[in-house]
Amino acid sequence: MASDLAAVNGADTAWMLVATAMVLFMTPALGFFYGGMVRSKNTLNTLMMSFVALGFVGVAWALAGYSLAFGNASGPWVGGFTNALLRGVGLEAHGTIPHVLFMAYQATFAIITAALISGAIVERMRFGAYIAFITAWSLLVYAPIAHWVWGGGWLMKLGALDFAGGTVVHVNAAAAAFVAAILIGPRKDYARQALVPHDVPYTLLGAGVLWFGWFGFNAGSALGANASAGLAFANTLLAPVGTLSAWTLLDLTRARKATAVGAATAIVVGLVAITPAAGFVSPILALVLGAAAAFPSYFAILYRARTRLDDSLDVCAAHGVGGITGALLTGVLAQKIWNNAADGALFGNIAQLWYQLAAVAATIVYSGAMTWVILKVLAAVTSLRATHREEGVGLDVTQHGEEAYSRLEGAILIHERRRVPR
Amino acid sequence: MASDLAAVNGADTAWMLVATAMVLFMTPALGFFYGGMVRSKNTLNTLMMSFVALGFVGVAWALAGYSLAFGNASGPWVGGFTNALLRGVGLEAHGTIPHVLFMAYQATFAIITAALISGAIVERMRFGAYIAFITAWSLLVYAPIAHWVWGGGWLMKLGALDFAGGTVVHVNAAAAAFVAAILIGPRKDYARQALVPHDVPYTLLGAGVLWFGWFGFNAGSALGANASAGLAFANTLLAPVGTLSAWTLLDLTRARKATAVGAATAIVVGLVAITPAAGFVSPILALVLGAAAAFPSYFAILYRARTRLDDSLDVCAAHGVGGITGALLTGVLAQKIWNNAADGALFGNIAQLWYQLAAVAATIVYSGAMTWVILKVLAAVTSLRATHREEGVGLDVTQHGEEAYSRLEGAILIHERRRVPR
Amino acid sequence: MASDLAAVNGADTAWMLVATAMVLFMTPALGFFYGGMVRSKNTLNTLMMSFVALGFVGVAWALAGYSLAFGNASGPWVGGFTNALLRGVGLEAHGTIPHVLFMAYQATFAIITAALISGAIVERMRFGAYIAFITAWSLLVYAPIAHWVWGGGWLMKLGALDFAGGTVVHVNAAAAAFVAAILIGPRKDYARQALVPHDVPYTLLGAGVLWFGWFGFNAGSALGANASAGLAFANTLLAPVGTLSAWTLLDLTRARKATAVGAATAIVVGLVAITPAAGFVSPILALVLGAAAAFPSYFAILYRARTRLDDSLDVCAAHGVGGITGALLTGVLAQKIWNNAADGALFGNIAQLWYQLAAVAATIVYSGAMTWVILKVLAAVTSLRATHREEGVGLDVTQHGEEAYSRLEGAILIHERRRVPR
Amino acid sequence: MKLVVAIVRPEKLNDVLEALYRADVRGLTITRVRGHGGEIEDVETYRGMTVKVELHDKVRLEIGVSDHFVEPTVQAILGAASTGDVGDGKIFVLPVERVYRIRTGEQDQAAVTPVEPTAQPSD
Amino acid sequence: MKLVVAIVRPEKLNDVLEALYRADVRGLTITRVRGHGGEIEDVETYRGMTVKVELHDKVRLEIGVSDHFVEPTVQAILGAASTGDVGDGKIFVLPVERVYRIRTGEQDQAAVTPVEPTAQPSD
Amino acid sequence: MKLVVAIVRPEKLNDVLEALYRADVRGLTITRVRGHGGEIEDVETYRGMTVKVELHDKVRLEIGVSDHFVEPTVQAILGAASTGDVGDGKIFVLPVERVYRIRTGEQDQAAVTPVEPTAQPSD
Ligand SMILES: Nc1ncnc2c1ncn2[C@@H]1O[C@H](COP(=O)(O)OP(=O)(O)O)[C@@H](O)[C@H]1O
Ligand SMILES: Nc1ncnc2c1ncn2[C@@H]1O[C@H](COP(=O)(O)OP(=O)(O)O)[C@@H](O)[C@H]1O
Ligand SMILES: Nc1ncnc2c1ncn2[C@@H]1O[C@H](COP(=O)(O)OP(=O)(O)O)[C@@H](O)[C@H]1O
Repeated sequence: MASDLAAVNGADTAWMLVATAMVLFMTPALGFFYGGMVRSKNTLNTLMMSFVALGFVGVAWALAGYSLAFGNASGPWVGGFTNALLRGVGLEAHGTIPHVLFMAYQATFAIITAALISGAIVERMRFGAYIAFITAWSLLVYAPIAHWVWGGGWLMKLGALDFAGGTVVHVNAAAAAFVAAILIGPRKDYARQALVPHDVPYTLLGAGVLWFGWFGFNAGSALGANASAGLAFANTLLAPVGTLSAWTLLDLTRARKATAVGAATAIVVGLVAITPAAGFVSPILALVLGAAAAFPSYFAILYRARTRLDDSLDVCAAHGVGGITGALLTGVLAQKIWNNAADGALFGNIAQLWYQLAAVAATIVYSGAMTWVILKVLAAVTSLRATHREEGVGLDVTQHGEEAYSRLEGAILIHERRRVPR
Repeated sequence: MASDLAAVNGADTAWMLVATAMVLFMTPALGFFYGGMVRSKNTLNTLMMSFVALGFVGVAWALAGYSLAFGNASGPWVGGFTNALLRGVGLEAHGTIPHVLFMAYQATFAIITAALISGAIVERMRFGAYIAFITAWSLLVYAPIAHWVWGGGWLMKLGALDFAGGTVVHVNAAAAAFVAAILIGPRKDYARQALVPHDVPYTLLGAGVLWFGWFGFNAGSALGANASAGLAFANTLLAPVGTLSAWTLLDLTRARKATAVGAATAIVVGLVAITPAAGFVSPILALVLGAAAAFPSYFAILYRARTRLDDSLDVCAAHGVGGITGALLTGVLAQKIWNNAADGALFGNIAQLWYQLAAVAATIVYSGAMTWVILKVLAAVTSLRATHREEGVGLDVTQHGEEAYSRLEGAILIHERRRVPR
Repeated sequence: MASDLAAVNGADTAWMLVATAMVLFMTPALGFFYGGMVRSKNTLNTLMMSFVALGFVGVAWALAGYSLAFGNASGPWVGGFTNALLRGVGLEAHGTIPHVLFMAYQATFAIITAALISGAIVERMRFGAYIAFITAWSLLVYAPIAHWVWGGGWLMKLGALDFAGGTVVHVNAAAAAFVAAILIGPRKDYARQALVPHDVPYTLLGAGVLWFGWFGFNAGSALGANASAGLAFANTLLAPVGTLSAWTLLDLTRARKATAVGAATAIVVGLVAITPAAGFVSPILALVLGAAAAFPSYFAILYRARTRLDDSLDVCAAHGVGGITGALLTGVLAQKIWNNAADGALFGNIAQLWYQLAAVAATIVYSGAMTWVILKVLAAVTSLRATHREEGVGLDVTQHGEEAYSRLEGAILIHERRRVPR
Repeated sequence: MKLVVAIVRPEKLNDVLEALYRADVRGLTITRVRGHGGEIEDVETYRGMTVKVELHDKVRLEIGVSDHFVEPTVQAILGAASTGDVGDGKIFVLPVERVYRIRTGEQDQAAVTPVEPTAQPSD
Repeated sequence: MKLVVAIVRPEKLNDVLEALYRADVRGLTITRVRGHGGEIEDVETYRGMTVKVELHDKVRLEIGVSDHFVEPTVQAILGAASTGDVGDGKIFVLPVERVYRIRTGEQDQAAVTPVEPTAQPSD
Repeated sequence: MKLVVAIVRPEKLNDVLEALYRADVRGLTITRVRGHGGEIEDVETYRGMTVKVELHDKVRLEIGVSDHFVEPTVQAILGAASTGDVGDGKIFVLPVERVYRIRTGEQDQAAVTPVEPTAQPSD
């Protein structure tokens, strides 16, 4: 089984072990980022929408997802079942790291991408239906798109640049979020009551951990401890630095208040925008890219709140608009002297912008359409939404049988038949 | 002092630096995992039970614990005092990493093992007595057992497999927890009132960080950035993935509610179960092992709640039952082609199962008995429990002179003699 | 651009990638450490004082700060503008890691140092003025002092030992905090009401994450995955272990209550104290140094509370006194056999103590004076403080237009002109 | 002078506040409370422990009004807070002997008359 | 109609609720409060600052009952909430002029009579 | 017996408690509440959503006193809680029919007389 272990590089393995743990850490972080922004009666439900992805999407990945994305029998559209049940995924080198580690690294991406969608449909979806949805989605949407870009599929061959998943992860999740928000419909109180974040510190905590983990996401996508990882790392620091500053200045200009929810959002938008570009642009242009990316997402959020689209936690504005901005700016700002791969439009290679656009468009169309199909099929066999009463009481009690913050009054212990051993 | 630095491998050192930090991070995480499950009046006390282990167990480790576990004068039962006060622990290579780093890595294990016990005795133990208890315990129980399995002692020679401490850490802590819960007795409101978790998000936060840290715990136990670490890593991802899914399905089957406390518990149970097996089984069997481990712990928790054993946060059911399940399944599912060490019963080596059973049994007997002795001696010189009044008021105010969440009403500043410098 | 990539060492790069992420993680952690200690109406403001440093200080660092600290044109006082706008900071090796990574690593230090100051001025400073202050401060104070010690400046040449920034970071921030607390003045309720921490678990969470990140801070300062990093790591574990134990015993001796805020503080004090010494002293002396460092800071906090100096979260007592203690003890306890650099006074080299003193004194004088100048200039163009009404209402609402914890009552949605697309 | 104490559903609070505003009631105080009535009880489970939650979140309004204002106030609340399902809550009208406005020390009627920019409190 | 307001220890709440249940009292509203009485004061210390905490956690029950129910209600609380130590709390009985059930608009007696599946409110 | 209910600013609570202490009022219960009166409204923004916060944090004190204590209690509060700005709050004095001390079952006057180490409840 362990044939060519020789090719496993210790330093690359050391970095990728950590990077994988960091990306895994992002999914609980996402739960807190989202969980702080809902009402307290839906805290656990929102957290669980992230946590449960760690379970079911993980299982789906091991059983078939990895193979569909990265399996050997690689046509342009989807991998085969060669590696289903992790057959053939052993200790041998994949690149310069053990194959099992590569599989684990990619698993963490599949998990968080599915969890990202939940932001659009919090506070109202039935939890059982949600589990079924994201599990199916990870197999039918995420795995093929990952194959297109990273598994040897058609976008890879076309030459679209996506360093760490701006399109595969963020644009993809946002397109699904858009469709899901429409099909599932707005919360019953949406646009009628003030739906205010119940715990902003949680959102900041989530943003802090997400930034930490995102270094694994972006710099880890170099798949080794090399100069490319160093570049991706520095850019993952500098882009959100730029976004956060620009966003704060926008906030101060508009209302003389630098909001904390805005700061948390800015960090995420900056991280999303640099994701496709991380190893392709120079550090100073990463700073510029980050600052520039603040504008479209900032105004997209303001605009969305006035529409009837209850994309509750603005997955479209943050990950969709942010991801598209990043993908296109990658096609503009990329520099061959930094990435050994391709120049962007600004450096004479206008074609690159078209490849980027193609990747974005294909992802939006496929993800949107397939999400629609999956949800329609699910809706035919079960109900997607909690009832109005359940929504009123809160999903924590109705879906999970728990309260997030108990202060103990009036909870009466029910004695079940008690045996008297010890 | 720095004799054979040449043998220090950079990549292995890079990984072990991080792995050590990750394991250290688990102890605060444990505090949050536990702290969310108690009533708000005991929040700080529960957190401090973990944090204080970082102090006193750490000191004990440097003074003598490390030497007792890993000291050179290695008989079958306990290390000597060769390395007491860290004498002889320098920059030279231990394996392929600096000896001081190896010592630090092992210190983090000693700390968290002691802190694990606290889950059985929260909300009622005097804090001073607790400090004395875990400090003594780390020297008299943890260090010898670590020696048996990892320091060259009799279990190592017997051939028991324990990759990262399923027996040394988890079964050991659970046996101590069982004895401590009995000797200290149930909380005064146990089985009379509903003792409900006061902040479930903290418990989920703790579980998230524990998972992150556990990669250092398990994959770090390879002591290098090699294929074995990669395998242990992937298994530490896949096993809890399986447990979490199985547990959620059990929850949904039983009461149609997927509980968040259950999900947090499942993650920990899965991590415990894979701990002894991490570097020994194949990834797909790790997934199976994780899913299988959900069952005994799930029902052990249901059962325990109906007994008079106030193992308040179910250390026995999660770490004891989970640890035993993991240790035995290691003896069943291990595969030489993955670990170069030994096959399990499923692959023809039935003897392995007996070695595993011997390790578990020896640990339970020794740990249980010594814990009993330590607590009895302590009880002879001081009182172990807070008074009923203190328990009623809460241990935060009575043991720590603080409240976790102050909203400021009616707190009057006491002016002490004020000098008027600055 | 990528000339001598050959000199980039994979293992060192792997470690420094992680170390940089860990240090970045410290700034959100600091926000929680501080945020838990203020009143709930100022939670977001306190958190944002840390988070906003990630934005503006980051930008300043990229534009000019890095160049002023580490730029090539190195006189004794300040670097030049050679590397302004990150010109010349590429993928080539700086030491054994990519230059961009070195720049990113140093950026995280600049960010957290500025954020540290905020502890002295929470709950009353105008947020806009705060942003201007720390941005200017990072360029005019931090960058030059970093140059003195690490960029080839006069303290480096003098031979002062500061492994990871005890003087550059902690003494520096504390001197600025002292001046800022005086110029901005005490909170209106200071010494008149009980100003009690509103969420102690946040403070413990912050302390836990700070410890985790500090391994990157100290062991990362070895700039490679080598024996020196291993030593710094072990010492960063053992010193706070000592401080935490000593502090707890002091607490128990004084009032029979081991406070949780005290424990969190002790961890930080221990980490501060070992920072300058981390790679220079033996592990057992690190434990001693940590325990010894508890005393001056412990009593400094008790003393400060009785003065009129509203250094609200005790930056001076923790980082100033702790940093000075550490710097001086480095000059006493350093051992050439451990560090290959210099012995301390205890090992015969009394001169070292004088170098240490010089570094501390120069830092305090320069930082204090320049902070005074910056704040006076700012005060001339804008007001530094929130009004009394704003302070009464809380800075969250008045500076950020948000509440940290909303429970939703009486928040009325304002409908802005609604368009009816989607 | 009367004190109108109303227990309503939290999700109805916004409607009630608006109705009161339209009825020219300006001063009021609210408290988060938990109530028990004829509502269905929720069952929660924490690990092995099953718990019956008998209390539901409600909001309590406390409104000091002069006698002729009682009826409009009560009607406003009844109109806005009712859903028709069990658990809508109750209104209690309590007698009050005296009222003071702390800012001015004014008593009774004057104390609950809203401040007008330049108005003098009318009886 | 009366309003019975009781301040009790939080740890006694469960017992009180049970006693009220047995006394056939179904409707009530509770609030978390903090009280000051003859209890010992706790001292807390946060860094250098020493603080005297004068207020202790209590729970306030508010129960609207018809006149002949006042006595059983008070007795139930007295029986269940008392420990004999300082700090057990107080009961106040306040007069009520009118009561409404928001769901139906019913008034007075009818408003506090628990809903029976098919029963019509008596009296 | 009367029940004095006062709504005050949270930042004035300490002063009020001290004033009450000096006026020999020992027993009281406080609740965190939110109030609406003539105060300026804050505007908050969360992402694209603008929100008007009409309710301000206040503290509600509830003090059971015998009749001749009403005046000193009210005066103590008026003196300590007033700032002169809109939003200082209100005091309501409600009639009470009966009071019980839960610990002893004592009634009325005796029930609100503070415990003295060895004193017997007078009156
Ligand atoms: N007798 C009572 N005294 C005080 N509060 C009551 C009383 N009865 C009901 N409530 C409050 O009103 C809420 C709804 O009452 P409930 O009887 O369930 O509804 P309905 O009035 O629709 O029958 C309860 O949760 C409780 O807070
Ligand atoms: N006069 C009062 N008015 C309102 N609440 C009171 C009064 N006296 C006591 N309380 C409440 O009752 C609680 C216990 O009262 P206390 O006088 O300490 O006990 P006891 O009644 O056993 O002497 C206090 O914490 C407070 O909440
Ligand atoms: N009629 C009322 N009934 C109950 N509470 C009131 C009433 N009027 C005012 N309050 C309370 O008093 C607080 C301050 O009242 P407001 O009218 O703004 O101030 P002022 O009394 O200084 O004019 C409010 O926030 C509210 O809590």
